[in-house]
Amino acid sequence: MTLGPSALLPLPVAIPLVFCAVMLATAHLLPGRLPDILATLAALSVAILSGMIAVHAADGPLVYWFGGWEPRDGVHLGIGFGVDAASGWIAAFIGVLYVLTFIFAWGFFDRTHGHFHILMLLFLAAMIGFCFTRDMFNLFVWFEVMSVAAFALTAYHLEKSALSGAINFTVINSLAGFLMLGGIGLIYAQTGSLDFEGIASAVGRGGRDPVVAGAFCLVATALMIKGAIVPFQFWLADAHAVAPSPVSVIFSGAMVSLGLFGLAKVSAVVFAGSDQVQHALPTLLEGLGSITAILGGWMALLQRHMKRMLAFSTISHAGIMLTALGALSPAGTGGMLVYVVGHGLVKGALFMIAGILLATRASIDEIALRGLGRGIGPAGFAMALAGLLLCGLPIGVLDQGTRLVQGALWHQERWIALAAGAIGAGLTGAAVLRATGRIFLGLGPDPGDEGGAPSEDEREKANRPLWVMLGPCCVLLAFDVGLPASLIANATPEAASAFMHQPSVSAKAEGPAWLTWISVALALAGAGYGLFRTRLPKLVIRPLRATQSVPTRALELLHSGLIGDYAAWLAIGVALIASILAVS
Amino acid sequence: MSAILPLLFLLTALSGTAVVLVRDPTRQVFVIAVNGLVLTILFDALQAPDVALSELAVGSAAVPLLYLVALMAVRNQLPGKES
Amino acid sequence: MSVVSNILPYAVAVWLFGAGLYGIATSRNLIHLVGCLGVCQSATYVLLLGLGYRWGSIAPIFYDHPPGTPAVDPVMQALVLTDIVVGATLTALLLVLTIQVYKRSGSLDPEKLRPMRARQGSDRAEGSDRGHDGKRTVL
Amino acid sequence: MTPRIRVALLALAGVVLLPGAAAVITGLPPFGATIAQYGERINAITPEARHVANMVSAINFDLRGLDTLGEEFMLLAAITGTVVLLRGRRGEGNTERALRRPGRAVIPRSEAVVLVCRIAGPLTALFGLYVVVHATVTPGGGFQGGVILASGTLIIYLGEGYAGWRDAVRSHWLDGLEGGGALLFTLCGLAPMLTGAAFMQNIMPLGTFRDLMSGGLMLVENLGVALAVAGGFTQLFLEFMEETREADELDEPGEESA
Repeated sequence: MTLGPSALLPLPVAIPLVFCAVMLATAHLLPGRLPDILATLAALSVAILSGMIAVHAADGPLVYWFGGWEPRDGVHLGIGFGVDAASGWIAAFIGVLYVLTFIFAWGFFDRTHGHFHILMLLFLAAMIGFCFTRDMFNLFVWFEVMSVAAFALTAYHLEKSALSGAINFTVINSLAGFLMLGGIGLIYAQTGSLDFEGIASAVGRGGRDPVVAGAFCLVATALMIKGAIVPFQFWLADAHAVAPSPVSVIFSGAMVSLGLFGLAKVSAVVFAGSDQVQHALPTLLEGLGSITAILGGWMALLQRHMKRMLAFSTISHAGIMLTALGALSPAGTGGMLVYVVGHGLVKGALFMIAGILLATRASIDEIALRGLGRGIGPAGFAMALAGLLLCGLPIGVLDQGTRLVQGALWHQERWIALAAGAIGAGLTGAAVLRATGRIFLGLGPDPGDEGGAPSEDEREKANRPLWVMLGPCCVLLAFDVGLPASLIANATPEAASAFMHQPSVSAKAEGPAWLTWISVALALAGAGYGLFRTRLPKLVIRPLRATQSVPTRALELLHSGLIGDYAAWLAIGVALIASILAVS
Repeated sequence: MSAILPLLFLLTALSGTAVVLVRDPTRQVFVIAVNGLVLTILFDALQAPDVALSELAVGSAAVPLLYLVALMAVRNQLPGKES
Repeated sequence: MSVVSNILPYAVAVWLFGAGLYGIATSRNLIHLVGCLGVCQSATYVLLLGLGYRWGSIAPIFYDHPPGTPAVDPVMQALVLTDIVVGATLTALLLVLTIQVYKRSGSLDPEKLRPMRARQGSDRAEGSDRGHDGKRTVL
Repeated sequence: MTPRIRVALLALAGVVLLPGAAAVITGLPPFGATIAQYGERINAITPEARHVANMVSAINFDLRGLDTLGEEFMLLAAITGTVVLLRGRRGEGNTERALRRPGRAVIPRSEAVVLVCRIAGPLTALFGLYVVVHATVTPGGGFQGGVILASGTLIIYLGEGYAGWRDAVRSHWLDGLEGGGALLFTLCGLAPMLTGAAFMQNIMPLGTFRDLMSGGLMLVENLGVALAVAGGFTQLFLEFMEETREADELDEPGEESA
């Protein structure tokens, strides 16, 4: 019955699951490197299949009904997968990221009977399911599988900080799951369907309905918690900083942006017919996104723990993606989708470099590492390049995404979002470049004793050859720089329209070229200030310090690491979203 | 019938609140088990026997058991002894 | 009576979620906190099953009654079944983390656990990750 | 942030959310008035289409079988995670035999307890099996039955003591059960695709309505879930119990050879 390219749709989810089950059933029999090989193969097949699906989906979205339960008389009976080109390419990107992560993690997890690989493959399958599904509750199921695998992976090191980070992550994301399920229950009771299209048509008929708005509030909150948007961002830095490096690559590269990907899909498809939601979205997304972009960038600049710094930079970039969604146009959403891929490539590479430092230099502290990176020059070069790409150096996929986003925002005259995005990108770039300069060139003031000795505790499997770790990192950066721009430029507008279920519009605008240069300049200035501050005249420094200290103190107080605080902020966030929905 | 359901809902609210308010984990375990039982009865009254059976097996047996074992593990442990 | 019973289940669900959240915000013991999270979750059970109920209907099992008898919503029940599995998995994982945290730090008080913050003795390099020290040297 | 500020923030959020919650609640259909069209439709067509009496099982294993597949692997993720997180400390080597609890006398179990447990154990197992096989006709199914079966193994612990329990329950077998069950379920999805049908399409003979053997492919899927859940939950119990053991052992490192 369902032959042709649609028949491929279940495979990228089912194949990793089969590998998982087989690996678990034979866990104690598997010899040394076999789990590494199997996991890489599984991820590779997912990447290839998703790519094939994406190519086929370019002609029109593919739909697949599980169990052969096709809709009858307008009632959606079973679960469907609906894949447009954009969802397919995102899935393929995730597959590639996993392949490279598995290579990066080759030999990382020796004595675990493949348990690490089982969890990672489950994580992968859940992400693909999340991308492909067109059923609200199925979305929730994959959301939860993703979360559960992530919780276990975070605490893998069993250090104190890893454990408490994992607890914060688990509690907040569990609450997200409950909120989402509540929202799904409401929307199901009101519309009588769980299918995206079914809900959308019922919502479109319904007019202004507080239940629909309430359901959207709950579901959007859950997805924003995953996407680490202020004021739900607290868990991210705690979790990403302590997870094993290969896991952090996936967290920052794919999981966070998938939350926003889900939000894009839900708000563009499911709630497209609700005027109340659509009116609230620009304010909501632009406001929260701008705050997130700047706060994340500022916090990144304050960190000396490199993975924590990268985690905050992920928060900042998630904010930029959210502002792009706020444009509510195919141009903005298309830019956001390209941005997701570009950001995932660059941020994945950066976390791999952090992992290399952990493995070869046994520390992740920027100050302690000062000058210690001289022996691994290629890593330093990669890190500098990644830092420049992160703040907007005008080459590569990330830059293309940035331009599309800026074009969409420029067109709609959203100056606040534009400024926040430029500043956020600049600040995170400054943080990365400063760390590069300090670690690999030995710049900046000598910390003396304060640097402290590297601690054995943080060491991550030192006995792996450097090229195994550096290779995937360079491949990621090569992907970002080398993917032909024309390919993306041609495919994006149509893919974005199909993604949003809107008629395709050809006109696409790019932002002014000088905007990205501002970010680059800001990043270089910030990095320079961080490294050569002591050489500046006192007259310049004192006022600068004074402007820093108060907001810095306040931000540090907010990021307390206490789960109770996070729960309170979560409630405030829900209230905020609800009030914006109420007044629009 | 129509009087029983509201009463059961109120009882659920009550037992749920009790789980939050009993702050000593050793006693909270029993409240959690009772809460599981109350939910089981409520689900059965809501014509959901499948769910009630799961809640009985998971909510009032397996999960409280895990709490008990966790408490035992924590109590047996001399704090901070293991590095 | 009827107005009350019309909205009571939903109000109970809201109450349970609020109570659980209050418990999480004020908890001083991680095991207690996990219990509170369970209360938040039971709010979703109550909400979903409440939404799927219809007066005078039978359970959606046509063994003693012939098919066609009005029955309550089986979809909601299937959703809650999945939800219960979610609850069990989360509880198990959180309790494991709690046990390990206790072994590491000797405390179950979330107020004393600050990931990546306070000085952790031999655990971490000299100089904390916390801002004040960090700010002086980094920025 | 002090707890007082925190509660104040929560209260503030609550006050803001209250009108919204009230609007949502009053916007919903009154409790017990009606059910959604989707559920109504399933109640109407499934008994005839799939020859099963239990609608919830039909949804779990057939109409929305993919959700259950995800749910099963969620369980698998949680249990794998538990094993990794608990064993990470103990080391893999210690998992094969029961850790002893030195320094605490083993209280001899009375004959009566042993006898009761030897009777109750098989009875629980029987009940679990009953719940498993009746998935398509009466309340119950692989998940519920699996949990009951796993709890049944704990009765061995009560009756035969910890060492006896560990002798009866091997971690590798549980891995095999869990992974095998999950694999069976996934293959139930993939196998129909070989015949050109859809993933998890019910292509087996459906049996007679209200019969134990009704439901076709659902029966196999149910079995897979039962295996995975029974193995998984037993593994969970085992790892947790082991945790209480190790604690004692570490109290007296002198006897670590145990």
